[in-house]
Amino acid sequence: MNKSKRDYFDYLFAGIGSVLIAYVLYPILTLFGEQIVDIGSLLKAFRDEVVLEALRNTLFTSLISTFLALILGVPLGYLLAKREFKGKALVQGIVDLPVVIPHSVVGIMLLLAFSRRILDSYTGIIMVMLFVSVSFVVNSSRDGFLAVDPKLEYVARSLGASKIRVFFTVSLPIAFHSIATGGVMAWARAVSEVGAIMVVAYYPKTAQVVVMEYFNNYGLAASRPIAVILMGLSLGAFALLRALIGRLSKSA
Amino acid sequence: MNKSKRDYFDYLFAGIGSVLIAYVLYPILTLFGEQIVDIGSLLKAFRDEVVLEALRNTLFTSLISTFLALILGVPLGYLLAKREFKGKALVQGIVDLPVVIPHSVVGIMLLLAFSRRILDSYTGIIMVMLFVSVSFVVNSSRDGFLAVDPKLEYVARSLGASKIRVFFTVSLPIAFHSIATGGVMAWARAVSEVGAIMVVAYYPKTAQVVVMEYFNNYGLAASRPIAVILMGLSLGAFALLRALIGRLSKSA
Amino acid sequence: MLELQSVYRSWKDFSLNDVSFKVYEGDYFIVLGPSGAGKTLLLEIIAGIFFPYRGRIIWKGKDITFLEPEKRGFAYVPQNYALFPHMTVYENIAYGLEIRKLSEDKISNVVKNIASVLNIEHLLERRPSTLSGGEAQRVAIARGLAIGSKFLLLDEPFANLDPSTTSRLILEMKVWKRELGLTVIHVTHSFEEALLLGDRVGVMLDGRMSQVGSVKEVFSNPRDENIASFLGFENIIEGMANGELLEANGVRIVLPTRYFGRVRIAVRSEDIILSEEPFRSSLRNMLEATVVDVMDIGGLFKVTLDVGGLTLKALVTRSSAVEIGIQPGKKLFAGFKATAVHVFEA
Amino acid sequence: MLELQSVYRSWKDFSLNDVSFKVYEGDYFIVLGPSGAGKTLLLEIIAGIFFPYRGRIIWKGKDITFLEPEKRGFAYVPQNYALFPHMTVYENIAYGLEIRKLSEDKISNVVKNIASVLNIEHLLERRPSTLSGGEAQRVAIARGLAIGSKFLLLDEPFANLDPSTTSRLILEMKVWKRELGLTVIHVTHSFEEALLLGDRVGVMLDGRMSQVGSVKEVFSNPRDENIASFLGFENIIEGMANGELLEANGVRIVLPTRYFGRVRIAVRSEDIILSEEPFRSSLRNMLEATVVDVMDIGGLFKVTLDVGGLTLKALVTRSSAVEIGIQPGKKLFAGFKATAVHVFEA
Repeated sequence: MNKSKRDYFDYLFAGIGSVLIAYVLYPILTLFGEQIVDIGSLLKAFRDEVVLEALRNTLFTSLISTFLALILGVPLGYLLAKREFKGKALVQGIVDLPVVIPHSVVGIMLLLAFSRRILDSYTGIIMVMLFVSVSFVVNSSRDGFLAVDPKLEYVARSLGASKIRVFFTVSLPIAFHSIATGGVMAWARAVSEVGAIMVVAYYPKTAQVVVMEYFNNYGLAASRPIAVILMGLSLGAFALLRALIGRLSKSA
Repeated sequence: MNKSKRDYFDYLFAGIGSVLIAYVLYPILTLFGEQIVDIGSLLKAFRDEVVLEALRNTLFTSLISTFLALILGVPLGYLLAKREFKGKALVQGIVDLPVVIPHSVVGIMLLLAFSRRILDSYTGIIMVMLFVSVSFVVNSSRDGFLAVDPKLEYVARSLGASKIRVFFTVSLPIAFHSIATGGVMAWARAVSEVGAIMVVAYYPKTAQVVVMEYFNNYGLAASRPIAVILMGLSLGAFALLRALIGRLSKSA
Repeated sequence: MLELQSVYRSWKDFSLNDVSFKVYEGDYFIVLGPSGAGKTLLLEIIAGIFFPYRGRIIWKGKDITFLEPEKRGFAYVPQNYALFPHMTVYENIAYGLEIRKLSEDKISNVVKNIASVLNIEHLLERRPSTLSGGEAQRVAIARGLAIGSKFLLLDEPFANLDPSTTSRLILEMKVWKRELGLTVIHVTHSFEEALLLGDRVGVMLDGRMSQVGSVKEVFSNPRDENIASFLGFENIIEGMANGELLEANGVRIVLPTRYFGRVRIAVRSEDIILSEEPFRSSLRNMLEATVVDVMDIGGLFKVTLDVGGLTLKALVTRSSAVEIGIQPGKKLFAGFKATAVHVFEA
Repeated sequence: MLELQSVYRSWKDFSLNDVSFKVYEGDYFIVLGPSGAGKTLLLEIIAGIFFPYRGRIIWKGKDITFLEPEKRGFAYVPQNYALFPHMTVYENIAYGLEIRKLSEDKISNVVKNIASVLNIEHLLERRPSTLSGGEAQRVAIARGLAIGSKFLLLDEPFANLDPSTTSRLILEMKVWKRELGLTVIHVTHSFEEALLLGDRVGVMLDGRMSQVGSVKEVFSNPRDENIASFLGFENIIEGMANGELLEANGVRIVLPTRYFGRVRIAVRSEDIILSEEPFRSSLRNMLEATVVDVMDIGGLFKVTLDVGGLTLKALVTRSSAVEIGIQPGKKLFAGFKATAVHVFEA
């Protein structure tokens, strides 16, 4: 804001901030850096049928859970943004719960609730992913719908549109950015989960479980290539979305 | 909003929303419900020295990591809210990274970056917790500082306050709610982590690791009491804060 | 004809209490009131966005109190225009037509037609965010009229426009109304818009429809002092009437007709004429006054006078103030016609 | 004395270009301009919130261009008052004193003193959120003055207040200024405030300080047409001057003094007098005119006239409009004094 000759305050804060940025960035760069030096093991991991199968499993389950999170979460986000009802604060509180429940407890809870039917199955993996990620969709879509001027919806109705038509032609398109962001956050959260998945479904093996397994059985070096691949996937999708959202909001 | 005789649209959305709420609530209630029936095992867990030690470890490490997250995260949140600088978007992107990195990969990364010095130590646990939770503090405090009218800071300076004094007497108190919320979210996130902790520091045992261990070694029933205690702790603190924030914002 | 019967509803800070009035076909009906009077809520209730808690709305003989807005067919234009930001101007105007499942050709015809009437043909491919305020207002009106509605609900249509755009749109609005045979309810706080556009006017104060009538009726004969004071009758005096004479504080004022007992009168500040000498004229009231204060309000002068203990306010132009040499302490004469005195029985 | 020398700075949508002016001790200096002219940015630069990219600021002979705001000691009151919401009124006023490490007794004395001058003693324990606009404005001023500042920077101080509060605060402001011996820079878009409060006025248009002078000077002799048009001279006419006579479109207008060649003149609409007959008087200009349009603007009438192809606008009261029977097509005479004509060489 201001240029001052001796701006100790800004320098101090920038210094502390830099430490934090370095702390986040350094492990990521180390991981990629060490892998680049040892490109052979990465190529080998790409030929490892266990790894490939696990990646396929992760991708498959996380996409389904994200799809379910959107289907279930967007309507609730809409109601939280646009309607007044009794117990709204309670509902909002419940929506936020999954974020604060310890991951190992999430696994135990789901097993207890849905019994061994979901043990070691795709269903179990998807249910875990849905449980830990659905809050992101609800909260993001709620924020998106909150930003839709109610007058737009009023006018649309006066022009002859039913509530459901207004939702699909006005509210949803305008809130689309927020909902999409929430969807990608939910997907990233689903891919990141490991603790609860290890409780509910060690098999079929997902990439995040394989990383743990390789680390436990063969050590750090062996788990590194698949960690790199998994993170590359995660960060790649994340960066892609950031760029996409940036482009969309510019053109709008 | 409107009372209509046949409001199919609202009923449909409310129905879908209820499914979601039930999905989140049912496992939680099951966990607590089954435990109430079997109160004996809960009391036994409270006398299990391994469990108590693990709870102490979790509490100790999560509080330190939250403290560090606040110290490191608040200044960066302030800069992101109040200053323009080159690469701001990049810094914001880096801040969001920990949220999207798979937990097992976080563990691998930190071990690779800081080598075996942090293996199986309190330091390791704290570093994992800090890594996965610091984004919450940065983003919450950034939002809090963004909501502080710059004119308040201008006036404070014209009244004779230095930048650092303005920060502590004006910006920080007004942003306090957001920062506190971010701190509690960070603490809950620290307590919830298990995957990365299992990679970096299986010992000293934290409660979340003990849940996994009891589940793996003794089965679902044995892990349940400690899961209940850990979740009670997490949810209790979360609810307490929600009430506190509610009260504070009413009195302000 | 649209008729509201004792409509009651509250919403957030606003409420409507026992609002009743009729709007006839072809009327340009102005709802005039200060901000916060509940005018927007009234329009939203007519549009069907909110339903009344009590009372009924009758439209062409049918009770539409609880009819969904999409089945009313009114053209509703809210204050911020509310153009759909993710559609072009063409798509905005076509929105209501697509719901009606017209063929693309038909839609295109209707849109082009209404666009040519409202002079926005050159804007059809633009995005709402690129429009000026005046352009956005035209598009919003076009969108409402495109569905074939003859009944237009306008919420402060000129509130966000600059004065020259407003003047132009006011002139055009008269043309559109005539050409398209519209009935209009127009909500505003501007006397100017009421005087220039209104056939009939309803004054809304504190959620009540305080007076309804022709513009001339309401402005020249406000029914009570609240309406009078809202309409700018700054001088409200209480006294005892005895026939055509009012006595207040020892000051005598000639009334337009005979009254008896305690009454209040109201006189507009711009109806008071100041002069140095008592001039011979048709003015029935000519009071000796002392100037207490002079305030320049953008080229005009608001003069506060003391008339035997009563306070009067007069509005005069710069040139007359300079001519007479008005300044505090100056003695002069304040004159006004008996017909400029509006009497309310207390 | 505060002096700005060729100050240049841009910030977001606003910029200041080559702004120079002086404010003398004891001055009540009004910065008058439309919204968007950069007035707030100017005040922030004087307060030291932003530093200029070019130019200098001199305060009592010292260059303070890059001095931190906390070392200037100016009392800065932004438009929204910016009271600290987490402190009581007392704590707000004491804020600057605590920084100066005064004893609690001393602080309490100073706060109570200034609170009594500004009539806010009864508010000291309240929270800012519970104050009315007028109360908040007093507290904001008190807070600035408490640090002993004699130099007050006010950004649109009455913009969010209702008219009666504004009138009262204007009167009080005069008293405070006198009692406390203040120098004030007051930014506003309101002519009324400029005329009622200003000793000197600087007109800001498009980031430039277009004219600086006493209020009388600036309002009666705007230096160019942009200033004239901003100040409400609605009639701007171009023509050839030949001595005291201007010819424009065949119409002859008498000028206040001799000019030659192409000039533009400006006449305020309220300086034009309308009559049915050409009346004998001191008016040097008396033009035959036809009424084109009449617009009622809240009790006053703006009359658009055609004078041999030229358009003139006149502002008249309701009573004179009714008396003369003004309506489109009506022929009448438009008179104005030669001294009401302001001439700009083109």
